[in-house]
Amino acid sequence: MRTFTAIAAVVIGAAVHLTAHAQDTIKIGLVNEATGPNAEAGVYTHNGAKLALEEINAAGGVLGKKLELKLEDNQSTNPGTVLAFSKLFGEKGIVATIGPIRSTQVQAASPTIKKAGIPTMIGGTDPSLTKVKNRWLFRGRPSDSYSSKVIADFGVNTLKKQKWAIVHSTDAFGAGGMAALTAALKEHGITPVLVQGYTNNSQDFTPVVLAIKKSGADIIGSYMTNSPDVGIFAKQLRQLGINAEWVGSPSVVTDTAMKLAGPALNGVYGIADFTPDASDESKGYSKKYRETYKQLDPDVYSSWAYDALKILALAINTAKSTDPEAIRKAVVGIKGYKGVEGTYTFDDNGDGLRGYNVVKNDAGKVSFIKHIDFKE
Amino acid sequence: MALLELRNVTSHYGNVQALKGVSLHVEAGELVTLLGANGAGKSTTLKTISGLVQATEGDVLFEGQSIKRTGPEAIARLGISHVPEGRRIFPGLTVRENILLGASNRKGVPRKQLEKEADEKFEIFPEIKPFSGALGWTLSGGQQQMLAVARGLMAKPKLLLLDEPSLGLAPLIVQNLFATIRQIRTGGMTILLVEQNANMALQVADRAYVMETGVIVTSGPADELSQTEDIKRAYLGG
Amino acid sequence: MQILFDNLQVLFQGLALGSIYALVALGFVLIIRATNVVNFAQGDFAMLGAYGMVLFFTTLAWPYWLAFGAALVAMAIFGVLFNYGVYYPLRHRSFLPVLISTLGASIFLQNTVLAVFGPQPKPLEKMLNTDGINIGGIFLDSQYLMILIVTVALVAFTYLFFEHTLLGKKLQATSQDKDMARLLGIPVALMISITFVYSAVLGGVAGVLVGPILFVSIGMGSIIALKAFAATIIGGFGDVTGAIVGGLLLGVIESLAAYHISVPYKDAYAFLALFIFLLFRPQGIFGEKVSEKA
Amino acid sequence: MQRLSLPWLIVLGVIGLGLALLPYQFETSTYVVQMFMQAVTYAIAVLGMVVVLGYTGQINLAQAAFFGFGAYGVALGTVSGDINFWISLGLGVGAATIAGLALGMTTIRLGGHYLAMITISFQQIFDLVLTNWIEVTHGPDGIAGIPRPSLFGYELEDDRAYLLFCAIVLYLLMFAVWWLPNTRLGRAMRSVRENQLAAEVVGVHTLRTKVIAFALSALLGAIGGGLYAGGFAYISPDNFNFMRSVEFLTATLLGGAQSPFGGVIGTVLIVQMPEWLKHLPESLSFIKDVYLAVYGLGVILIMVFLSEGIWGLIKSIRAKFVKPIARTDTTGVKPLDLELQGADAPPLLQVQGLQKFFGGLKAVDGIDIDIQRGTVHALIGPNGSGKTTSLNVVSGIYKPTGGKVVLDGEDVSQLQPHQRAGRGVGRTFQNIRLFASLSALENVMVGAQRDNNDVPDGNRGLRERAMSALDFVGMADRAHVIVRNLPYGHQRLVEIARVLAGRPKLLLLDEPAAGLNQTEKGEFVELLKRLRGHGLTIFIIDHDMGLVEKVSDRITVLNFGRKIAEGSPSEVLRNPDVIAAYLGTAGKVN
Repeated sequence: MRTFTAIAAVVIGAAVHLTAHAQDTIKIGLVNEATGPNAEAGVYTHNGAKLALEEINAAGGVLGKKLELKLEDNQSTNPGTVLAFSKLFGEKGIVATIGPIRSTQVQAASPTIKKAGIPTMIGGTDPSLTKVKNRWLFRGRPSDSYSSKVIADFGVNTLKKQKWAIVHSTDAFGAGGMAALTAALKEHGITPVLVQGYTNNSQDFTPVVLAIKKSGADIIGSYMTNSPDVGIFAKQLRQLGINAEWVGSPSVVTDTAMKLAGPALNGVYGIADFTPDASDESKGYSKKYRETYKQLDPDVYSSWAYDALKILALAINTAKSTDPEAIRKAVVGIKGYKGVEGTYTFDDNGDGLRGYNVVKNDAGKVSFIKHIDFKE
Repeated sequence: MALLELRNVTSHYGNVQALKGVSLHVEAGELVTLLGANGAGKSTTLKTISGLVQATEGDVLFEGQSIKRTGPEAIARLGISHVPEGRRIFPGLTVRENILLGASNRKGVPRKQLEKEADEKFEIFPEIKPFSGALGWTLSGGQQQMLAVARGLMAKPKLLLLDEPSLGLAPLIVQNLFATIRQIRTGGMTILLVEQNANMALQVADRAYVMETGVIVTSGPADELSQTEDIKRAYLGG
Repeated sequence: MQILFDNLQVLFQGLALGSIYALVALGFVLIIRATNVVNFAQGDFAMLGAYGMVLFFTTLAWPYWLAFGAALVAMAIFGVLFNYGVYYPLRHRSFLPVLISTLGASIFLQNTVLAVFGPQPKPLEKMLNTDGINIGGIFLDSQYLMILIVTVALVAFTYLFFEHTLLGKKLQATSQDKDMARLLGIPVALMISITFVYSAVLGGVAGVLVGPILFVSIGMGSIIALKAFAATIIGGFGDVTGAIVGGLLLGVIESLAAYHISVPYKDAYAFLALFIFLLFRPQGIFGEKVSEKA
Repeated sequence: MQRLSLPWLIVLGVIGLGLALLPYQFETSTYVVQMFMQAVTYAIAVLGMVVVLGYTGQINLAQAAFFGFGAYGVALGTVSGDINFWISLGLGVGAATIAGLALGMTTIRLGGHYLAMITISFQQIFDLVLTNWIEVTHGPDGIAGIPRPSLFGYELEDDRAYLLFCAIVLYLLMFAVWWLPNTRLGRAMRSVRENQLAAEVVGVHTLRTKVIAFALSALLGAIGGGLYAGGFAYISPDNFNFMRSVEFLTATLLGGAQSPFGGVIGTVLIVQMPEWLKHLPESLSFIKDVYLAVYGLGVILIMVFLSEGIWGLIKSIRAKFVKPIARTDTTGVKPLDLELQGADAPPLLQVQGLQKFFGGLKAVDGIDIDIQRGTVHALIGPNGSGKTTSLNVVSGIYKPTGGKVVLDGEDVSQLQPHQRAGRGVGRTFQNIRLFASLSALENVMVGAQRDNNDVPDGNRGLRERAMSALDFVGMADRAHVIVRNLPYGHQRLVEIARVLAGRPKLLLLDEPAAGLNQTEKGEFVELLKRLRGHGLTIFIIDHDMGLVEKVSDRITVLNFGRKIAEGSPSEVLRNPDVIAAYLGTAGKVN
């Protein structure tokens, strides 16, 4: 059959491509969103990883060899992510990988990663990711259970607000965040006066804003995914005269969101796993990032990847081996490593960070307010 | 010099060779008819003249100039107006708009002048005058044919190509139509008429060509041909 | 009282959003009428227009109206290129290959822009230097007001152009029977180019208008385009007035339903409305039921 | 499409199996296997597109939704419901089929762009429900940990075993889809694609055919989706969005919509294309950054340069080497049996007070016509007098505004055209409406397969009947020619044979002689006389008075939607009203 001949040709073609490189470097795969709707984040992630790569290699590499980063695009989709991982694992000499920052993508690829048994740093913040019986996932960011705790803690204890409205996107990130924030507020004895979802890429937030107005909330907690949504919402919120406090997930203090929204986001609090002036490490990183990528400011997409690659390099050097089991042991053994996002102490689930910075948008400049950490 | 001359024209329609060396000529002021069975290549001959089909061999001369490689729009501007088979009325435009667009080949004529000419056409074809504002598709077959001819005349052509104007029309309408064609010819228009209704065509034509499977088999003055036995038997139903 | 004001506010937003749909729908309709084909890259025309503005105004820092003009000229040139690259080679084929071709063009345009401008969404300046006006608690955003005004003006112009000029009639004739149009001496290729140019410019205007509100991003057009297409069907396929009314109706339905029923299903209301129309009045509000004379 | 003999099928089966086992033959990475898994499961969904778009000509931009039905059926069944894989798959496929039936029902009114839009809407709503109905679908999180099934006690846990299984399913379905066009249903589908109106009038239940096509498409889509879910163990809504539907559509058209083999080739290419672009040499690496743009460009180029898809290309190359059958062997063709059992009760067709208005236009305004058995009855009148409209009301294309159409004592006024065809009403069209890309034989077989036709079941009986009908009109030796390639006069004959194969009680002919030359007209008159000789009742419209006078027993004349005269030819043609309104001084230019 011609059909199967065609398929066969494809296999052979693909196989030929996969067998070329000699092993003179240690390779770490990076699956990121180079194209597609979230390509914005993909660029930053790559930037951060590249910065770490240069530093590691300048300091002598790992196990005496140069470290090499293999980039694989996932087209911002779940199936793309699965394929990207499969492809990396199919290549010889990939000792560890850095996965996507989106939880659904991590979820999609999780079975593939588990089957391959390759240590993988992930940026997805859905708490369940590291607990799904997949021992090869390590989180390079604090999970949402901490982000919601920080938002609730800051809003209730620092800002002294009780009437909460929760605004969230209906995707996995937003829905998960909403659930966690509701739970966190409950611990403070608070039931939100409004929980309002919206779909990504909404063109108009008037109904949401009017609902907030009607609820009489004096503080908004938000889990929003896309920067343009944050921008439109912020503008309409202020246009319709709502001046409630607003503490949001990291998206409200991204560079892009602040550029889009302009003054409408002034005075808004956000939580950030990365803040340029939170610590000496982050200050140093930020300086370097700005020097390297002239137009851009450092943010979480780059910083987490920077930390992730550094942690993997550290673990390989500690393990003195590229054996997956040894690397895994070395990662969960990391205690008190000072990264640019905070201080990493890994538990057996693979979670390394347990807190966030609270920051404030001061007329377009992000200023560091405080760091809130939890023990467990 | 003939107004129109085809020299040994060969052309293809799809993959089929439709014309196999056709030569014919039309003198200014003549009404020439091209007869033949379905599929003989009559319509293809007209399409080759008006540029919808390209001649692969031979040459097409209009006023002595080759138009073999000229596109239909440009040929229309040279003064050849083709009223195709099936009338091809613009269904979504009104009758008046259809007529007005007939003058698309003429540059720089003021709108006012065109409206005036359109009114004149309604005088020639009084049947369609009451439907001036109706959409093209609402007309009956006979009315559409009148409209198509009226639209063709708006081009002020030097040569009018009529393709099967009687197709699908009632006998009475056919008679009226041919009467109109004769009237137009009397007004000095040069016409090349393709018809299956040989009986009617020969009554109005000066000369006739008979076509079979892509070649011209007979030609001559219309009244002579209509007396020929072969023609009578094959085309006149007698 | 507050409820009334809130409803009015929602209505205003719906109308404004609806007029964006209407503007893009108008571009759809023009191309449908000229070529009998739905241009699935219509939304990307808006995206390109907005990026043109980003280039000339934000990056090159030209004065606003000069930049606006330059963006529209660029769109006009693009319209010609689009015609010859995407539509013209397929003009003798059925609607399906052309539809797929425009889908391909959409993918191509979005990713090309992505490669040139990068993935970050970009803000864009409003047309007027004021944020808006507040009437008794109802806030009218100046850009939304401009959208309404410009839409009305363009619609009026388009209507006059198509219904009362010979050129407009020639464009219609071209759409109804290309070969016949050629036989009459109508330059068909030029007519189709004119349609694409006009449609691209309309799309560009839509993009520049919505840029300040939805921000300029790669995908900004796709979202609008699908709704706009729904609007053309609700209004009556290929009907200019229908596209406008359909667009406005869709915007209002969407906003009111989102406000009164549920926000996350906002997009579903538009498609449900479309479903209902297709089932019970497929010819749309203004469409004529042309029965086939067999 | 040609039949393959059994030995060939076995050989192909063995080769196919061998190739399906290819992944076992050398070391393959997970990446390659997963790539295959994607291609194979997508290809099954694309087979559905071949049925609905390629065979039936209905556009479907919701195939990803059907794919999703299958996938979510498996995922929800196995993970949330803890049900067996196969039962879950069955549930998903069942749900998809029901959705397909529902979507197919919308084709009762809509086609073309409208259908495109309604399927897009369906697709979008499906996507929104998947995303927002979190309690059931788990929302955008998707569903992870989908198990793989076991088959007859054999676990398909291993990647390659599972892939092999999917490939076998694809292979079997591909053959089923390949077989389909030459079945009753398949011919009905293709006739709908070629000319829906003609199909309906010839007796094809076009709505049912389209609904079945959508249901089959949904079913195949869901099988593909279910296997996909098992293959990747994780699904989420973005696997089943509009862009995926576009991908399925593009794959179908790229490969060639009218062949399952084309569809599969197209799928493999679509899945592979982005991957190949990633493998570009370093010097061209900038293309990597824009490979989706290149993909978009590729789509346009395919549309421009590969109109029939890759399969069309293969077929056209093959056509250069294989000569088509020029003459069909006509030995053993039985004479056409046109005898009808049925009472010789008075008039076969009674048209009573018939009215048909279009808005304000009274096309037919209260006419009565009785058509006696075994006679030729002509309907004449000026253009626009309501002749064709009357014929359309009689054959069911239009429903009457008022009055009745009674066939053989039964009021058929409200019946659909195919139901009337099923009761023995056959017709031809003014502008010939054949199924252009089908052979003459296939055209006539569609006519033979009308309801209630006394033809032995199965293709053999239909074929014999069709050959007899073709022989009757003298076209038997051209049976295998694609009708598009036949000259006009021959097409006319095939159209009549198509009706005759359906053994009509009543034959409606709309200007059958238009466009025929004198010789052909003479032959046509002979044919009509032969038909009348067989006792067939014929109702004919024509403008050629010579012909009408020669063949008809009775003539009815219409003007402005009303009957102005009726009687024998000699009476009617001399009637002064008829001469004034219609005939004029026949044959003379005034």
